[in-house]
Amino acid sequence: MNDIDLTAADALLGTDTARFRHDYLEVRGLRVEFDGFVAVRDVDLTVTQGDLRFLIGPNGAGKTTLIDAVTGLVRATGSAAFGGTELLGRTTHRIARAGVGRTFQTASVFEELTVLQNLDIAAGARRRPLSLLRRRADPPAAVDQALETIGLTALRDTPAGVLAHGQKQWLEIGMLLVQDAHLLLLDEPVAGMTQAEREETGQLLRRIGSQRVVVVVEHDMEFLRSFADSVTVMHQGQVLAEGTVNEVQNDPAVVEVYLGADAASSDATTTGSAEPVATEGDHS
Amino acid sequence: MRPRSLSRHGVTRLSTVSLAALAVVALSACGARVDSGEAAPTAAESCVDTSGDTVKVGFLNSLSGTMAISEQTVHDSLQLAAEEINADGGVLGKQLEIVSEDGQSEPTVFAEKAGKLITSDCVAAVFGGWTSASRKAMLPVFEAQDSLLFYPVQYEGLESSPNIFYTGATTNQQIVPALDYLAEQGTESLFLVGSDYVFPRTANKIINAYAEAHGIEIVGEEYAPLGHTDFSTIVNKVKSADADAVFNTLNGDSNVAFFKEYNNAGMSADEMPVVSVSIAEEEIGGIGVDNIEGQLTAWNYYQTVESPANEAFVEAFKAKYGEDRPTSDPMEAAYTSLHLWKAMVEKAESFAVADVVAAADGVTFDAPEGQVVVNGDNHHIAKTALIGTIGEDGLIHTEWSSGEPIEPDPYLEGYDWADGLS
Amino acid sequence: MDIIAQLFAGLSLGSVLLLAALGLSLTFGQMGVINMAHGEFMMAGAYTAFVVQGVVGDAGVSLLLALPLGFVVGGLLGLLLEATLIHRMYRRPLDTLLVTWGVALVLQQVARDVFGAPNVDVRAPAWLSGAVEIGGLALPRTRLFILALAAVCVVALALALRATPLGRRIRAVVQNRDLAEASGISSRTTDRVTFFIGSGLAGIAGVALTLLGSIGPTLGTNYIVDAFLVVVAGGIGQVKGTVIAATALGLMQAFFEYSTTASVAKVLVFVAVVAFLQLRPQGLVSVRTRSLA
Amino acid sequence: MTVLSALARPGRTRTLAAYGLAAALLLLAPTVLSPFRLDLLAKFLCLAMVAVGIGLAWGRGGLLTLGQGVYFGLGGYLMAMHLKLADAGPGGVPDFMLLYGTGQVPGWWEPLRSPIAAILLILLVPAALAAALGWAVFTRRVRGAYFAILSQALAAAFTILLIGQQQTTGGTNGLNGFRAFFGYDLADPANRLMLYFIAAAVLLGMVAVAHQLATSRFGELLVAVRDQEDRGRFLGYDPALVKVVAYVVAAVMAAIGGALFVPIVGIISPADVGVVPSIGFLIGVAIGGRATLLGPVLGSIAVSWAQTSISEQFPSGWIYFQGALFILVVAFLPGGLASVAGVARRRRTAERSRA
Repeated sequence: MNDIDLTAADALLGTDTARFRHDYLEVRGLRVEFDGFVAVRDVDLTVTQGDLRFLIGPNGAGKTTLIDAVTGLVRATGSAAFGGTELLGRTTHRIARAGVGRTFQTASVFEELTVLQNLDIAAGARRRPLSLLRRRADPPAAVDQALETIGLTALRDTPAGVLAHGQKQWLEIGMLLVQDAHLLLLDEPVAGMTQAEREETGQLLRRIGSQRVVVVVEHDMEFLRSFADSVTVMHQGQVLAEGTVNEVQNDPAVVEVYLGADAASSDATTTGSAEPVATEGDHS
Repeated sequence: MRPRSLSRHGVTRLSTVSLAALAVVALSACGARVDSGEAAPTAAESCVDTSGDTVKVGFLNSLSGTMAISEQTVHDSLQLAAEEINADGGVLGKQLEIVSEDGQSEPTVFAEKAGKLITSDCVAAVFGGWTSASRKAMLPVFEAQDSLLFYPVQYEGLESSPNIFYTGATTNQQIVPALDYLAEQGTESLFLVGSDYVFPRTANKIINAYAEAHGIEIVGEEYAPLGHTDFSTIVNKVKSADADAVFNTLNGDSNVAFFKEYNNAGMSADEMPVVSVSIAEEEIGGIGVDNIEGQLTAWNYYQTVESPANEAFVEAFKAKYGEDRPTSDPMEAAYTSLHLWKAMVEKAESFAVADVVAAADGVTFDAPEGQVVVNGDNHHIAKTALIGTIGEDGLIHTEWSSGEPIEPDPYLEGYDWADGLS
Repeated sequence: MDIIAQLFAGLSLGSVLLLAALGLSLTFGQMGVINMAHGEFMMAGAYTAFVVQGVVGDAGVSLLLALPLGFVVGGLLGLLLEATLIHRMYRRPLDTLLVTWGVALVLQQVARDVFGAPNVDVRAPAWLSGAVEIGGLALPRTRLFILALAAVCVVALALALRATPLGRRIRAVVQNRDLAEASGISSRTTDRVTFFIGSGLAGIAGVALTLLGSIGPTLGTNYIVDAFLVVVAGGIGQVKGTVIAATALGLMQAFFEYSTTASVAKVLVFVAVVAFLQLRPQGLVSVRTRSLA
Repeated sequence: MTVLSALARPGRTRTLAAYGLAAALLLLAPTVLSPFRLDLLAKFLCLAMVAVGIGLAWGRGGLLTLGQGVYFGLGGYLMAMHLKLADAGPGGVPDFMLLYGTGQVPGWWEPLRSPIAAILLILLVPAALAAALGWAVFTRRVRGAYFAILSQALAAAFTILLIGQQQTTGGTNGLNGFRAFFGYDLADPANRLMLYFIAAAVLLGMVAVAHQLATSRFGELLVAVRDQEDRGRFLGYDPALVKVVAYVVAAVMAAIGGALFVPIVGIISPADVGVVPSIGFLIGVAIGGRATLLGPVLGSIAVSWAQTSISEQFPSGWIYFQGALFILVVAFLPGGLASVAGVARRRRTAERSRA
């Protein structure tokens, strides 16, 4: 098994002091409706660089819908700004070009392309159209650094489809890094990983979080306790509580609606991403 | 070879080289220009082989695709004619050897297969084609290769190729007599319904000119795309126009849908008769006798025509293909076309195209429809026009006849009212 | 008066399109792609009517017999297609389209070889000939019958999908195959039953079409493109969308055709569907999902 | 270039060899084929041009286009209109318009009198239509079966329009009876040979273009967008744009194929451009291997050849054969015959490495 290489990650992330503490995600009054059903209502959320934020809540709480709204996948009202740029109302690819990257519950990589090609594409959204018509000469430096970071250098010419589950998720994170995303929205990044992989992933996320704005949706409470700087709890489309792990764990409201169901939801995480991909509001 | 040399530009370089090579070859292969005054080499010499006991002829009909319904019947009667001729000693003592090709209901395929029959199979003549499109597609091939086509279907006229013999009716042998009949019956208004293609549009142009000259009012003119199956709107229009008669140039499946709708809307032959020019005996079964009984058709032959030649033809056809198979005008015209070719060849005593064409004028054949005569000028044949009524037996019975064969006039030059049509 | 006649013509055409598209939308939802052989299942239904009439003789009795038999024949053909080919291909929807096209070609040629290339005739029963006169307006009885038949099919299908446990499972699969599978619903039985019903409806449509048009090997191809457009415009998963789309397309064709020509009307209907899909890319009625596929 | 990356593309040598072999065969074909068979081969090459474009759009881009006949037809009709006008001479009126039309050349025909304008329009009109339609549907994320059906309806509408405008398009008859191709007499065998070589060169050129596109970053992006459209979008690409480019390239290739088809075959009619021929274009691509470089070309030529020779023997046999090909190849061999070769090769390589 190849390992995460944190030194390479540092080289890739750089220490852009000019940006320090200037990037932040600011969500205000966000509301998402599906055919009359309100999936997310009046959500306010502020996440700054250096604050590795975890987003938790029971199934159907609106966590993924919130990410969908910020990345333009579903229509929403209210405001979601990153680095002073309003994201709502833009098309998804323009939001991505504004420096927003995300992962999905099930790893979403280009399975027929090699690891190298995956990263090269991720690095290339700002390429000039004509350069696309040429064959790749040597991959950009960032791609090599990303390969080192996610420990897939030896597998760079392997089709992504044959990678192990955890490796795919790492590849997806690597793609966000070469994409030069400054806001990373990660949907259950450690689902299905072994304990050792979780540990490594956590370390990497912490390192990324120091240089980027990172929001992680996660069910695994132990993972959360180990790596979260702060936690936002969602319930029925609303923010229920926000604070450090300790604060949230001791919040009576959270204990009542969420941690009471803790046992059930950690069962779910052990079976992988068991949350159905269906509409949260589909009561038909 | 090291991988390197093959790597980046290898394919591009090779393709450049091969493209350049081909371009050079292409240019060096240039032949005559039409504007340079150089004489283009004439078409390849005919490769027809008449040295043996047999001579090849080609049958080119759609045996697959949408037109197979109609063209299969023509193919069958051509086969019958060939068998009869061979049994009778062949043509100039040579047995006919049939090369059969499928036109697949596509004009492009007709053109391709015509080329194959002429240049690869070296047939002495080709028999077939049905749609105007297939004939138009084949025409340049036959002219370029200077070969012969016998085309057995009534058509829209305005054509007379030196390389084609037209054994079906042209417009003055079918449409004009049908209009004469309607005028005789006191028809004062007509509604025109047709499929959206060449024959109906040209026919309706002629009908409009005729109507104007004879004081008949055209109260409506509707076209349906080929294969159209919903005629409620068109029938609504026909019904509210309340014409004395309907002139129908619909083709194929559309006739079924049209007549079912026509009947269901409560209209009948007594009330508003429909004259059809593309419905022959073999289509009546598919439309349903109930739906079309009493309606009129215009052709030059019906299975019920009374003549010794027709009795023999119908009997032979049924003996070969079954009692339930009717005979129809295009089948008769195809049957006649092979016999006419035999008569021309024997008159010319040669299979060569130029000799056959030169001998064609005045050649006669005692066809099932009556005696037909070839017009050497326009390559059509003189035919008697017949208006028929569809009976409950599913056959068509002659209602009116032009009495004598009508000389073919594909450009309607003998009709004053048709000036400026072409 | 003319407007009312055209309104009826449009509704009637809509009911024909609906019969052709109803089963198609069911199988479309289930397998995620349009079954190009659906038109040939209609053809099979039409030939069933022909064969039944040949055996029974009486036009009225044979029509009433042919409707359920056409359903069974169409359904069995669908079942066979599902069991031999489609079930291997649920993950490759676009390929299914090509495979079913191949099946359509073969079925057409089989019909040609079995029944002959020329059209055959199915007589309409006496009680369906002629028209009902209402206030000077003649409504052909066959058209009324088909309108009623379409309504019966829609109601029966909607009830079956809503009220029976199997129907609910079918709806679950049609609306979201992945979710249904994750919930353990999608058994082979559900797939097969869906296909049987969808293709059976094509058979019924074929029987009904014998009252209106030609019965020949290419019967299906005459209707299939229009039926596709209905399904695409109507959206997946709900009978409602198909009903509205079929009615709308029928009315549009009838009124465009009345004011222009049949050819222009067809082109205009196509333009209207493309424009409509600009507004609602997933069709009229779509079940919103968060799925990323 | 490292050994590792050379190993990653073991296909390069083979591609090159296959390309060279194809070029050599095309160059030598005239020496062994009769003029009739050579004309047929030239026609097959034109159809193969459509297949190259479909290989790119469908094989690489996942865009199942059931309406390539439209672009083939646009190219073909534009060329045919030019040839008709050229035959009629300056200010002349094409023969069929005298017969069926008003006897006047409609205004929208006039630009095609100029050979240069004709060539430009043959390239630009299909490109513009494909760009407009592609942009409209892909930005609205119409995809999969919806796109396939829309493209098919487009083909249906196109033929209805062509047939309905008999006075200006020749209706069901189409356009035919051309005498000359840019001044060269079409009856002269030397000129027919020239046309064959032009078709061969254009096809090879298209294959080279398709190869370059497929192996470039654009080609990788196309595959990426095909398999994970949303992932591409979240990386900042506009998938609609990527698809539109592939669709336009495929359309232009089909149009060029159509334009060369006209002088070679001598006719273009609605029956060559409708729903059925549009689907027919796909079968060769599917059989040869949709995602490979030469697969679509070879598959298309093989299918055309089979159609001609099988239908010469058994008319209805061809329909069964074509249907069976669709069913068997697509259902059981989605990679086409190329994938059979691929499997065999991998097995050989595996054995060799074990030895």
